[in-house]
Amino acid sequence: MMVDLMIKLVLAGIVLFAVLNLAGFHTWVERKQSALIQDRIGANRAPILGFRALGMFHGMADVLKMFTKEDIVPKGADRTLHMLAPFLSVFFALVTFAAIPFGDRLVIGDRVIELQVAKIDAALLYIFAMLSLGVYGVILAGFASRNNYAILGGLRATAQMISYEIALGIAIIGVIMVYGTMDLSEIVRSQGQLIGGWLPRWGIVVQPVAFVIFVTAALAETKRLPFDLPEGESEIIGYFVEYSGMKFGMFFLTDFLETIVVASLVTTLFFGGWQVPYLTPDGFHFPWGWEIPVANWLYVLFGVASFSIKGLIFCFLFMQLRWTVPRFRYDQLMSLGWKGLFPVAVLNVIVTAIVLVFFGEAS
Amino acid sequence: MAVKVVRRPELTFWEKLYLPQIFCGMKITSRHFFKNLFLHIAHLFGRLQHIPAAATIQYPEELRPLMSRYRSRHRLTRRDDGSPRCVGCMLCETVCPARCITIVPDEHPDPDVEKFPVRFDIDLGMCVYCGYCVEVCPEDAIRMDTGILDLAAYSREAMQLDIHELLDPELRKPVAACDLEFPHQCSVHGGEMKGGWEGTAVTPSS
Amino acid sequence: MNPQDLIESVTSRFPDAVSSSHVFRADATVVVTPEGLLAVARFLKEDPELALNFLMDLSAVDYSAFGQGHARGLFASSGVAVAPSFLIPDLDPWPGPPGERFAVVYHFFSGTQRHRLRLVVPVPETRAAVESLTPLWPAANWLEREVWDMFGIRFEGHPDLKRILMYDGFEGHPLRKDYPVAKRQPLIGPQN
Amino acid sequence: MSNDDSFMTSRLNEALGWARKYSIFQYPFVTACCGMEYMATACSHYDVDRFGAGFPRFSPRQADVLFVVGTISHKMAPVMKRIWEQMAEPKWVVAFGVCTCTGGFYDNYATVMGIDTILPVDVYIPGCPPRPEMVLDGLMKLQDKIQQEHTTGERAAPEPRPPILEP
Amino acid sequence: MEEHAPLQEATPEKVGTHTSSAQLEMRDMLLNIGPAHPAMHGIVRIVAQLDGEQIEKAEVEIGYLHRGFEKMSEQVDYNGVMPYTDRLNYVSPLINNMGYCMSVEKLIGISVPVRCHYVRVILSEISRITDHLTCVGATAMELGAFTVFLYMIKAREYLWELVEKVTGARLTVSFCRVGGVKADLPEGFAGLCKEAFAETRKVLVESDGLLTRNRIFVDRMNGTGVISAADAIGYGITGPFLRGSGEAYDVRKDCPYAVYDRIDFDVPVGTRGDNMDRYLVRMEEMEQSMRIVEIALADMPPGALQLDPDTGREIPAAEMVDLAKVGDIGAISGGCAVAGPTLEGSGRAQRPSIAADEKRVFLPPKEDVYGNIEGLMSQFKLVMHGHGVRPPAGEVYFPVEGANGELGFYVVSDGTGNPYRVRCRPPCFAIMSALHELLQGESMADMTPTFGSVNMIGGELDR
Amino acid sequence: MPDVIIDGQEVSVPRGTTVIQAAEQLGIFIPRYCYHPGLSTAGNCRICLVEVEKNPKLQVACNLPVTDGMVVHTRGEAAEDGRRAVLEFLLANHPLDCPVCDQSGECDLQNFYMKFGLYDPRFHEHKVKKKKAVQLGPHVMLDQERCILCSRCVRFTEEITETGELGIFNRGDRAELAIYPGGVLDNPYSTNVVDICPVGALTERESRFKVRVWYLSSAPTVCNGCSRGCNMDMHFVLDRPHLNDGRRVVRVKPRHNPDVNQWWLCDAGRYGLGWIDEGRLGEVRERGATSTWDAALAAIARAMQESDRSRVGVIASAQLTCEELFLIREIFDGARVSAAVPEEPGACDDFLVESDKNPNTQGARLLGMAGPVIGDTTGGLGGSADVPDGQAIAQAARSGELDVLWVFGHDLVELFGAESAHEIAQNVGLLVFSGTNENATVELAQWVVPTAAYLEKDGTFVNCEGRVQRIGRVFAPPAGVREDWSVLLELAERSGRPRDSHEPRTIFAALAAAEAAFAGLTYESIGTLGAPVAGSAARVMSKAEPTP
Repeated sequence: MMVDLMIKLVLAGIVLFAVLNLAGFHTWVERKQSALIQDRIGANRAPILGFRALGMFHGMADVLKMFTKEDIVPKGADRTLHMLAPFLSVFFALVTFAAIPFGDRLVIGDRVIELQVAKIDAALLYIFAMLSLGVYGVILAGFASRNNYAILGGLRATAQMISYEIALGIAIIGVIMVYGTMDLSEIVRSQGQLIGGWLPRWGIVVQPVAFVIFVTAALAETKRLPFDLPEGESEIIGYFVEYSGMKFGMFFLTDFLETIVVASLVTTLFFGGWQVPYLTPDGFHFPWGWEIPVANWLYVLFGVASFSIKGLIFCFLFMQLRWTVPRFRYDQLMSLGWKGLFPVAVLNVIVTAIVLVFFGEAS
Repeated sequence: MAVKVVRRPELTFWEKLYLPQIFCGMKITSRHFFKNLFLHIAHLFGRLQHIPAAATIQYPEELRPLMSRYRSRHRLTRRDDGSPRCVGCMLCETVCPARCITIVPDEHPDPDVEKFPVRFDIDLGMCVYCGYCVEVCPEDAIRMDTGILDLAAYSREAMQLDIHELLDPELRKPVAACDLEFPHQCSVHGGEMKGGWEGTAVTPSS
Repeated sequence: MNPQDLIESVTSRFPDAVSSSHVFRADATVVVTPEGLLAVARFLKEDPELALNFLMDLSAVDYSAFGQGHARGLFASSGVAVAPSFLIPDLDPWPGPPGERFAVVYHFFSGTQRHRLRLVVPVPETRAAVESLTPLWPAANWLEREVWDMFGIRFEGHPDLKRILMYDGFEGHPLRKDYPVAKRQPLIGPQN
Repeated sequence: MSNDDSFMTSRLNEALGWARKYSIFQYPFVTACCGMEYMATACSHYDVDRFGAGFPRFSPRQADVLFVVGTISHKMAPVMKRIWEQMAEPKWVVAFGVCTCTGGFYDNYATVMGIDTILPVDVYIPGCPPRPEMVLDGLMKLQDKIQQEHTTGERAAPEPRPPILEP
Repeated sequence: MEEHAPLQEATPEKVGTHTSSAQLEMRDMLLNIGPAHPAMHGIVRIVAQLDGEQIEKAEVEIGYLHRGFEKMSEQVDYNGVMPYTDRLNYVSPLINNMGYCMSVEKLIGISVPVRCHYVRVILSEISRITDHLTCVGATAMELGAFTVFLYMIKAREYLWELVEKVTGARLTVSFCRVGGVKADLPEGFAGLCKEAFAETRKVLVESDGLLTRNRIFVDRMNGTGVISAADAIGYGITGPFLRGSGEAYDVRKDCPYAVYDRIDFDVPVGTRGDNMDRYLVRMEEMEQSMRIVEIALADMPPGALQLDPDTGREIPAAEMVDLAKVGDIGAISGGCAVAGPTLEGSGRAQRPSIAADEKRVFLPPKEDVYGNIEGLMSQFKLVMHGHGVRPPAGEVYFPVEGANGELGFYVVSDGTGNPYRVRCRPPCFAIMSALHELLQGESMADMTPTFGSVNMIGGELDR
Repeated sequence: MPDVIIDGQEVSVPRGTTVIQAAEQLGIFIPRYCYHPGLSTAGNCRICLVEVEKNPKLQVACNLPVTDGMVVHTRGEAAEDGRRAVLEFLLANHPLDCPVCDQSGECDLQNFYMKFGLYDPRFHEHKVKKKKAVQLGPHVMLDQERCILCSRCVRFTEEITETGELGIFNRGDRAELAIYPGGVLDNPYSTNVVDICPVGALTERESRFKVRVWYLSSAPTVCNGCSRGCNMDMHFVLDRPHLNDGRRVVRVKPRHNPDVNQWWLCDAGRYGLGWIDEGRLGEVRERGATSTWDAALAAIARAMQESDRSRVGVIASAQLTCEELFLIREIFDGARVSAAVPEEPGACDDFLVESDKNPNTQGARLLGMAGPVIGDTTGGLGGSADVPDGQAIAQAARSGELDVLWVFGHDLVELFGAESAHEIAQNVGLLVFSGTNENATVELAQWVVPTAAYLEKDGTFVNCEGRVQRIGRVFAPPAGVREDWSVLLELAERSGRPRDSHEPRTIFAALAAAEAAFAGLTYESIGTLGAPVAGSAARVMSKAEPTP
């Protein structure tokens, strides 16, 4: 028992470490990526011992600076809530990772280690719960700042997140129906099957519509362009307008964390999670007959790598999108959510249900 | 009269689904991204250096060529003997819309020169770089061709150039020794030739 | 319509309101009494021949220092004043300022006829007010506020005549010739 | 930051200086012509992000450096002062362009003759408007100043400036 | 610590309150946008009364960048106003220069050489492109399309290189003079123009690809900020804003000045008068401006870029001054002075093509100033306070097509060396005065594109 | 009275009038270099060419008497061409000196070139070199290259000062203006040659290179150097303090007044204004320590109210304006007041310089504050013998008869000797000194109040001939310094004798109402040229000129 706990703690530590670093790395990627898109160079000056590392240390500088920046609580604001909001934001974004499986079972001796911090049967529900709770961070931030812009941002964020959560949830119902489970590891595992012997049974294949809806709605959850209305820098500046120093940094971090969460979720739900096509625990089985045996640790490693690469690709795509499109208007956003995504998602569920009922055996 | 009514985009159903145009947009941005990424990597290996990977001019290391007509920090020209060409006619002081030029003329011991500036200060904190002073100078005594750009300062006083710095653009404040024959007032700050001229400067890509 | 015709059509219609008129550098100018302004303006806008539908500009001039440039210490060596400089000779001279201290100047333009007309309304200092053109052109709203702000000329019938460029609490009207150029009334900071 | 923190070694202080110097979140208080050159500085050709300053924050709370870009009129001065007050420490002020440095040639009833009559200014970037190169030089001067402040262990006393009067 | 500045300025008595039947106090939110707000370009304040996200009532307050242009103009001489005009519409300073110069020229009653007209036209069209690029780019940025903004500024940078090449400054050019321009176009300008335009066109195509058919963008622009042509005329709106509403008024076509009547170009107009129309009109106008420049470069009469080597030889300016000082006029007569590089293109050889032949208005060429007493005297006479350009007493109004619409200068002279009154008719003032109506009833977020399409330039609005 | 038509305008002028004078009456300006209304006609510069109908050649307007029915065209193409040729000739050897020439800005070569010259130069030869920067005398520098040989200065030294120091030597293009060997141009009116020089050949040493003329502001005023009250223009610079070593007054130029000084001004008056910007009193002092106006006036008013009127003495000054003297007379009614002090008479001559170096002695006499001076030739305009003079008041003060003594500007030490001055200071309860500059009395006085110099206040002087002239206010006094009249008005207020008037104009109105000699005069009727007081024998020059 103690060992299990230790293993879980180590896992949690690894995930936390990886995710936070990834978020930091993310800022650098975003900076450099935008620079490349815009024919710029991007941050490249901060040296450590003479190494500039393509400007990677700028992120460190940002963090260090924000930690030592004066913390301001506006007059008339609710101190506790004001303090609490960013922590809530980061906390809920972080705990989400607990339920995401980033590899298959690792077998060391007779001990089987699930590469998932918390094996929760209804992991999807948990994730949604956590994502939804993230709203509190935002709305508290908006409310506690006693600033019209912040309130406006908070309201927008809340409405947006709640609205899109519905589409998000309904989109996933299709996935759940297809795989028949809410356990993410199980969902990933069932994506390892092949349709017709060659096409991996990934979510994107069986639930393409749900994928589009999910990505859209999930992006809206992350409050990034084109859905960055709550922050909309040139309109209302954002719900965190009154935050300074690291508290602001935390909101900032949350943004990146949520992007990673969403990328991980998309990977898990629609792109086979840690699955590598044609790789089964005992090795590769290609449809054209080749077979390459793979050791368990290597198989797990492949899985983790696969998960990471897919996740990173999605992060990259989300950012590419962020530097490409303009922002929605609030009512357009809402109508997209309620009039566009929601009915389509429902339709998707119905169609899936019908298909499952009539052709259930086939799939 | 040629009036051209602009064509408003009528979106097709397909385009109304957002995605196609978003992909098109991402195609454009990705093209930039990958092209620049490729070029950066190529530059790393010393290839394709003639194609710039970014529009950026990495300023302190890399200098954007200034156009030859560009009006940069002023300087006073010198005679062969090193004294200022300026005779203190004060046309530049007169024409300066910002009143940033301060000249105090006095009588020169040499009757051929007659008049010379004891003080010639330009307050860069006031100057609007209109170039009128150069245009009106009847002696070719003031020019705005130093190419000096690092004028930022920590105080107002440091933005004030005196006759030493104007005569010798390389000079930096505090001026230790006065190389002029006549005593002038010395204070702080100077400049260094930065920024190359058209044709002489390195191109951004190299 | 050429400038002369423009003037003619206004003058013939409003012989009482028009106190004088001239064409200078091909700009048609009609000097109108403050009383007649609104009627003339309405006519300009509504007359199909004139169709001056744009109120392009509305400003004012303070003529109180006209021709009294700052006295420079220029000395005439013969004891008789020599004008310090040439004046470019004008074959077709301008008749001069309209008489009162202020003149409110309106520039009209016809979008259909492509002609322009300037209306000058002399306003005495003692009763610096003219009728507002806001009922005819909404454009007059801000322009009149600006003239009020800068010159202190009131516009009767203006819905909301208040300062526009300067802040409340600014005393005086900066474009008047007797307002010193560097007289500051800072809201914060020293009187620099 | 405060020099009586005995445990804070000078190395740490230097590191802090390093961090602050390369992470400059600016508040662009853009009012006038200089804004065009500010844009040019921020965009592809000059790319102020190279110095770690490419992240404008439109909330003064999150900004480190107040870039006052363009003429400040008396009507605008209280707003500027207010924003400066709202910024979190440590903060710096850059006067961008001659209008902010000294008032330039708008010596009249409407304008403030130099923002240093209202705020403490750390770096003056003259020029009307300053070329982006000049701005980058100013930015580097600011970085030097930030580092300097931390190397010496405390914020250097600002240059002599006119007294700041309360409204 | 206090609240964010703009917010506290909302005074409570302005807050609209009304009590519903259920005795619940409903309060409209009063949002104070600006003057320091990213979308306000720094310098206007909009007090918006919000019902949720909808603007019920907007009040626009300007004047935050009032810097006394008109008062300052009365303090300086006629050419001294030039740097101030640069800073009116600082995104397209050359048009301001041109408008002011042409109004003073009208007042004096002189005309400038044709080539000078062409130079002015070319430069003002380049300025118009930079203005539209900035406007469209900034609007896009405020809508979140940051990349478009960077691309457009990149293109602007290429155009500014052209401007710098000709005028010696990137932005505040002070290039025109009463009676001409400062210098002739440099050699090889047409080639450079071609290159810069190629880059600009590339950017325009890319931006078009990123925006025009993107539904997010289209939805933001379509049907927002609508104004009818009649309303626009009532507010005195001109320029792209008016043309977006379908009224094809363009000073360049309708009251042609300089050489616009010799150049063939189209006036783009919109149909509905919404933000989309204005965006499209601006995009098209950039194309048209490039066309004008290309035609003008091809059509303009040639100027002497260099002195004929047979008649003139180059003498360094300093040497010329020194020789003239000792009275050796023979040694320098007919020579061409090599003055500082900033004076390139303004020598005796170029003089006939860039400036009116009127010694009482335009500074003599440097050769004359350095080399003979007559030139020196006229230089002094034109510069000394109270002696310079002295138009006859009179008043004129002269409109040009600014980037935002009709840019008129009303100049009154009392016959002294300083203008008696210079009134600038700022094109965006009219648009701003209509803004409250454009915003009313729109959503808070529509303020961004609508305000962006106004292209408010503080220097010109508040002067 | 021949009738002549000039440029289409008809005028009838006395016989012997030249065309240039006739044109001037019509307001038509004909260019001139050698012609000067105050000098004989030379007719050698030939720039004043005009076209006379029925005359084949162009004529010089300055030397052409009008004849009946003459028709003159001054602006025709022919005349302008002729002048242009003359100008081109004059400029052929002119050095390129505008940058270093003090005359540029008021140089008639520049003026006329821009007025009608505007030709392109055709001169491509070597210019003749002559001597530059020759010192002619204590005040005048000569640049021979710039000289156009108009001979105005030569004629001035011959006709006006009759000293004849200058002459034109050599011939052709070598001709040059010079001083006769061994001579020095040091007559008391020498600087007038600078004024009349139409170009930059003769310049003033004192203001040489100090300030460019186009920076100067000008204001009309009257010289306070002697009782002649010559009219002059004060040229000063306020907005560029780095120039002229921070002094405001740059130079003085005579102002044409046919009845007082014609076109001329003596050197003593011209250079006697250094005190205005040097050694000025800047703040109120109480026994050497800085104090305030409030404290000073309160103390003085209290002292005045507490002491008996007969124990109050005022040594006023003939440097004060009539308005101030009038106020003193009214406020110190019953006290011992005098504006006359025993001063040594200064130099005088038979032209402009008077021996009485106070500008307003006559005014003081008319107000009954000074007695007639023995041997006064200008005729008994006012002044009664029973007015005590300053000596008597000083004596009274010395012997302790006074509680309060107010001295206006005089240096008691200089007047009565150090010993007496110290005694006065000891024996008087309250010694007040008001004045402009530091002097020995400042050390002794209990209260020192700084007052404005005469250029800094408005008011009138009455000159020796009984002509009231307004001095005008040229510029504002320095901070902390107040005009005497405003000090006196406030004192009147504080000592319970408020007056109706609040500015010099109204004070003068009160004065005019109270004094018969001034009856009917107002600031408007005085104008810039002054007006004689009733009963004066003020000289009226025959050669009346239309004033510019």
